[in-house]
Amino acid sequence: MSAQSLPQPTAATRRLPRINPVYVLVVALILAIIVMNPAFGEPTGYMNFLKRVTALAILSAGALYVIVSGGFDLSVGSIMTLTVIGSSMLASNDPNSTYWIIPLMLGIGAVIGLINGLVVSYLKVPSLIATLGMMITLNGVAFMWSGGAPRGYLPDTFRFFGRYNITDIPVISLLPIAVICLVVFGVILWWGMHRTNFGRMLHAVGDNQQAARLAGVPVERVRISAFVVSALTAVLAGVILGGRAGVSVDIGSGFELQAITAAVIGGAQLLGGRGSVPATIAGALALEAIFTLLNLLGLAQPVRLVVQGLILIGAVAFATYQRKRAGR
Amino acid sequence: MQKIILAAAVFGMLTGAAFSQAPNFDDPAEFAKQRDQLTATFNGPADQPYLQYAGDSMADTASFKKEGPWTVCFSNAGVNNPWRVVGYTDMTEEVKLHPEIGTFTHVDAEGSDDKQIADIDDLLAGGNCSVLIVSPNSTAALTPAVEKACAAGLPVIVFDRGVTTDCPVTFVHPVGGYGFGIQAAEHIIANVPAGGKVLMLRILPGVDVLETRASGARNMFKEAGLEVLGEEFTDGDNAKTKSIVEDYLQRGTIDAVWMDAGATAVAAVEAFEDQGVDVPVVTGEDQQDYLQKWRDLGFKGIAPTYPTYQWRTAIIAAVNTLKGEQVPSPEWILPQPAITQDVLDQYINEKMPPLHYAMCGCEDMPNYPQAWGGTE
Amino acid sequence: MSDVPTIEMRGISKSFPAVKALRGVSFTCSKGEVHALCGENGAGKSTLIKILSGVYRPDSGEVLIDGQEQHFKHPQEALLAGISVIYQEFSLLPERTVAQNLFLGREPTKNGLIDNKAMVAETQRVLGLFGVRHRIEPETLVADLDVASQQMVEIAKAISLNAKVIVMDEPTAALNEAECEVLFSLVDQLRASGTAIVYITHRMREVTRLANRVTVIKDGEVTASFDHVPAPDVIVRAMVGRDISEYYPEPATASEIGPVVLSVSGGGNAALRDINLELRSGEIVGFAGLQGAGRTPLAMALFGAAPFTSGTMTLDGKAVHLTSPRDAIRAGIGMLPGDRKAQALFLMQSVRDNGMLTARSFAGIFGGHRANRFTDLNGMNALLDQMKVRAPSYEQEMRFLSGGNQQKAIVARWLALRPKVLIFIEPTRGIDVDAKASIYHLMRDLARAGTAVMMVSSDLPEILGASDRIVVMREGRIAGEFGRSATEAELMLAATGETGVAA
Amino acid sequence: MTDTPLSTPRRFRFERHASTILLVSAVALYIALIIIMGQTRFLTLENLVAILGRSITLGITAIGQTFAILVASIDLSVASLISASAVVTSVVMNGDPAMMLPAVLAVLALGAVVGLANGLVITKLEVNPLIATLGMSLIIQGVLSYYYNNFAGNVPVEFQVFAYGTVGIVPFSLMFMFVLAGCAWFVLRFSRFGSDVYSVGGNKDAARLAGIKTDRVVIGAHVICSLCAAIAGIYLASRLRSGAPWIGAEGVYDLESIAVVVIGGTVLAGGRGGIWGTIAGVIIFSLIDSIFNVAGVDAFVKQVLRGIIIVAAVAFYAARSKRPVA
Repeated sequence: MSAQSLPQPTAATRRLPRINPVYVLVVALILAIIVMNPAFGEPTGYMNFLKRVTALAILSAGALYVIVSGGFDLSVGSIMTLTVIGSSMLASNDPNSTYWIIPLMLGIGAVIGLINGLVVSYLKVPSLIATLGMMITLNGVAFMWSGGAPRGYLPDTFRFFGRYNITDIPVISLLPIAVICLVVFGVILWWGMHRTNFGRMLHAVGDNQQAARLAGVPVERVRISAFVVSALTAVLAGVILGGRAGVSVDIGSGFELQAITAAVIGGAQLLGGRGSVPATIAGALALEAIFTLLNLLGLAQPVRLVVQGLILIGAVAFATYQRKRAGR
Repeated sequence: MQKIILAAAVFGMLTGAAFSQAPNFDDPAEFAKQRDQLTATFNGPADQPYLQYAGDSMADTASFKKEGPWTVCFSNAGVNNPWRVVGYTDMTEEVKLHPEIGTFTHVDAEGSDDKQIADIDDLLAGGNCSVLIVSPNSTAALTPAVEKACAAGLPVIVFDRGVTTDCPVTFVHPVGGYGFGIQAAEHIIANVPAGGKVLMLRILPGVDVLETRASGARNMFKEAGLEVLGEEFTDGDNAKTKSIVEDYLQRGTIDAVWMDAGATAVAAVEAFEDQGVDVPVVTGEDQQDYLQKWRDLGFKGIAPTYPTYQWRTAIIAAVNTLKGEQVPSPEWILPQPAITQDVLDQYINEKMPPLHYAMCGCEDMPNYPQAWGGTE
Repeated sequence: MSDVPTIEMRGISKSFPAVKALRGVSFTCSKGEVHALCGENGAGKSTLIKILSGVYRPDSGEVLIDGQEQHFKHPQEALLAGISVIYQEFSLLPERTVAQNLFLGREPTKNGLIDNKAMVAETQRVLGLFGVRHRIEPETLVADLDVASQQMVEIAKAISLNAKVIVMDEPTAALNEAECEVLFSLVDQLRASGTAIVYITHRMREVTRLANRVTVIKDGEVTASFDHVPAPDVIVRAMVGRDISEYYPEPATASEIGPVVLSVSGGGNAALRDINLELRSGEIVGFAGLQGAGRTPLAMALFGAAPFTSGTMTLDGKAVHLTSPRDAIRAGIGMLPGDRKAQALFLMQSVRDNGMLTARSFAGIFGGHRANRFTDLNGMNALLDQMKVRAPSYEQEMRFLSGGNQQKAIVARWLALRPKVLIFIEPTRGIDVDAKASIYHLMRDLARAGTAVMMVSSDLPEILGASDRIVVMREGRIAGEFGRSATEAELMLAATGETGVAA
Repeated sequence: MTDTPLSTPRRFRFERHASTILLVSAVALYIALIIIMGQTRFLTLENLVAILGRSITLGITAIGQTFAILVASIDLSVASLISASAVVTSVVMNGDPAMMLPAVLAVLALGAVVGLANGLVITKLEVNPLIATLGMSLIIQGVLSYYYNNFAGNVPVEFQVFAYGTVGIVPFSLMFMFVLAGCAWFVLRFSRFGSDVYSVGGNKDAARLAGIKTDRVVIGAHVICSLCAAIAGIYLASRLRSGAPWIGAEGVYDLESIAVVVIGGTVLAGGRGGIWGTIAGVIIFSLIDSIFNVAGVDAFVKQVLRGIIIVAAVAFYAARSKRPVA
């Protein structure tokens, strides 16, 4: 109730720009990988790594919009699946189809995000349930559309974004198109989150929805937009992943939780109000780097799961601890 | 640090109790048997592999003879992967060929044992079934439900994965997992010099038919003196498959990739392509995308199969049972041919979807290829 | 009275990082006495009580119960020691019944199970003490009760504990005259039966009526302590600590009051009836009334958050129909909510982001966040400087600021938009005394610049000191209108409607 | 607290009856469908029992999940705990009837430890329950699949009675589920702990001020939740004759149990709802499955409909709620 119950810093312990631990983590992991496998330090090594992580990084940065606004989006994985399946159905091996398929898929993504947002904002269904329902529905739609198995190939023009490298570049020798996508969309998402009114309003809505409404923030529009951004990035992630890996019916499954994990490792606050796009991308890099490192160590899938679980809990517990220490 | 305590507790509990008997996936007798069956001659019409069978033990089904129209009930583990989709299409098309089948009731357990047991209960309670076909989600778990159905006096046909009871009329399946592993491994051994490096890619551990594929191949590689670089699990995920192959390529050369299933074979091939490395021996399965990639790039491929035509056979077995005809029993073992370079072209059909399984035995059916998603 | 006081607090100090909430406060209360604890909002009374009840732990000093030193780590320990508190903010669970709330955390059990019958019977007995048994059923959900009944349940909850010490933190805030009388006689009874009662209030009438002893706290320190009840003005001087004239700015002169900016006629909705109202530029209008009288709903209706469903509203002479806060803000109305933490603050965002938010909300959604048509970062810095917001940096997160500075930052939010009408709800709740004065001056400066200021407050001295005109509400209606020369008694009469004729 | 609206009259509390309304509509739809399709052979007692018996694993899990959600927490670790419990059950028993009791005790101990760990991480380390239990789920799954990758051990025939034994036509397991639900209802309605669960879920601060040790209540709710999941694992082992490390995940018991609880009218924000709503939710799920089976709905269409039904059912309550949603 009163001012006194708010945590306050003592001037000495609080130094403002404090480096997000996720960046330290990423650097440490990458160094560890290079020590264990010097080939990773060569362009093919780290470029392959970046190429591999692009889909998750873009997806997480988009999912962060919903997290910062105080919700969850469990439907992103199924949107990726739908994108890949839908594109393969529509393409019928015609290289020229890419130019209309990607915009069409983005349009479908926008509609899905809009529905998620409307259901959450106006039907007041908790986002966890709303997007869970959407996830189940979209997986079903993808199956229905394809009849259970992919019915077409993705043309090479479509796979360009996730698969191809520009070669013969000085210094770095090769540059995957996916990495260019990562930089471009990363910057756009960073700009939207951290350099626009929209981004500030997202933070406000996630921080205190009622106060945001009373401060004149168009809460519904902002929340809906967050779901739309998330769905659009899921489509982009789907295009890149589909490009990298080709068609399969469950291509996106599991990505929704990985995206949340990446955001959380990047220091995002679940239930809203805090989160950073660069740190989330770093979180995605860290996650993938951990997996790579575990593979190098010859540790099997079960250990990966345990490590992922411990890191997830540890990251949040650490953030809570740090915040509390800063507060008192 | 509660987590550590917990982890310790769980570890303790599990290790303390770890006197389990893992199912035996390394059975030399079965290995030898399947190796022989691969090359054996099968009974039945030569151009209809789905009617062929090994051995001559038959069951008399006169007691199940029934006048049509019948209600054929099918409890399906799921249609959650392309192999099952193709197989299920085979099955529904086969049903159309038998006018005596009045109703075909299909319940889908969506990959859950628990649900499939409930589904069978539902069918027994109200399904009015003349015959029950079960494609079990897992062997041990579905056994009680199948026994219950047998006890209710229904003729039961099981296919794909079996059950541990012999109460069903028959268990329809191709030669088996060892056979699959053998075909792929033999091809690699024949095409890679001694000491060559083989990467084994598997979908996931624990699935019986996949474990035997790996076990068969592993033994043969050891005997042939090939070096197995590693056995990695891909979860059937293209992206992960590609990453694994890329990582291994970064660390050295690969002379062959052995795969326990073909769905991600193309991703493995692409990993070589994208690194600008010549594609070595990569085994696969009878999916169109792999067959076409194999033809286009001209690497040394082979496609062992786990034929989807067994789904047709299950219906045929059910129909024969209800007609009171003889049915191969207790097992109806179907041939399991591999697609080799010599016959590659006859299995490629560019009008079919990428994950269409070429060994579907369905080309002679009226709705081919539209029903399988192909174009005229 | 026994020699050993039931509660004794010695030299209690407590600071929160930016605020020294209590400095060496000592306080005792014995069996069978009512000790009034007086002080303005934010003086530190609530903190002291929370230390007594185990919510906070003191930085230094000691708490003795019946002469035994105690170190409460959890409210439960204080409860077990016999201390029961009626908190100012309700601690009822709306989705549970009256009986369940009354016995929250200490349900009577029989054979290990909750004894519902006993619970209902005891609830009826306790409610009977108030004579409200007919009004409040033990099995009713608290959410279905009106505010006054909820307050009664809150009081009943504390009394049913049969505690040695009962602390009442402004228990009459939502009660009408008759209900107050019931409460007073109940206090008398409790005193007679030997309970030690700490009674927190700033209403002199209640002090005179009930107290045996009086202690006044100001700015976290005891400024006066009496073993008798002194004259009200003595207490008030100790509470305020300076002349009223310094504390509140000069009222508006006749020439400063301009034309009608906002008017409502026949306004009504679920919580309001027959609202006829005019707000003029340059004028501060205070809205008094009991809790639940409809002041906040009126503010919310003017602000479009809980719109009028009947009647008409005009702004600058033009009819307006506001259905959302955005409508209202676009039309030139601003509001500072009463429950700042729940309704106004973005604790994880920077001070500057908090200030910029409304301006950003009305600029292009994908526009750069540094500048918009209302203000830019420098402009906001200037406004925050002008408000004298004390923060190490405006990049500092809001949660690290004191209540007064938070409130000023929110005022800056509205100043950037230069609203025609600005509504303050409980503007000084939880704010220290110095900051209070600056808030009053700020309101006055705004009025002088032509803004129509509406102030909803439960603090009558504040209403009387800071307003040019006073509107009293009761049961969703406007019950009277007074000039600034009205007395507290007149306002109370109008607010409770018990005796006399409402103006 | 500032002014709130004037006294509100006692009104029909829609939320209290919504789960009943949903249940009745599902039953009506089922019967109507059967009659329209002329499949009246489904209208038998046996079939009713078969329907009710469809979702016993889900039901037992959801009873526990109700406790977690009522204290404003959530548990995503139930699915992997079910797998772990089933495996431990069948491995410890390993066909030996003498080991039945030790196995059950071991599994219950495992459940208690997992619940305790969940509760401690949530209350003491203040980790968001979603993350805490998701992390726990990964840890359990990892440890489990480190040791086992297939069906392991087996359950003696004597123990299969739990899943397959019947009294008349009613299976023991179905009776067990209802008894468990009855106990849960009893605890929530008549015990101090039950009352505390609602209080802590409704308003943690108020509960603390009233002297309730809120951390203990949250931990207790998680222990109950995990115990129920452990029991569900035991049941599943009995039903499947063995346990495998994937059976929890393949049944999606984590998300389905949450969906069922929410459809049953328990609010995700905590403090409101109850066991019978959850049971209604479970029955609704079983009915939907049966309706799909009767109507012969294609598996993929089924999935689409199921997703829509979950959202629609929750919207049915939530759209009227004034509370902000997350």
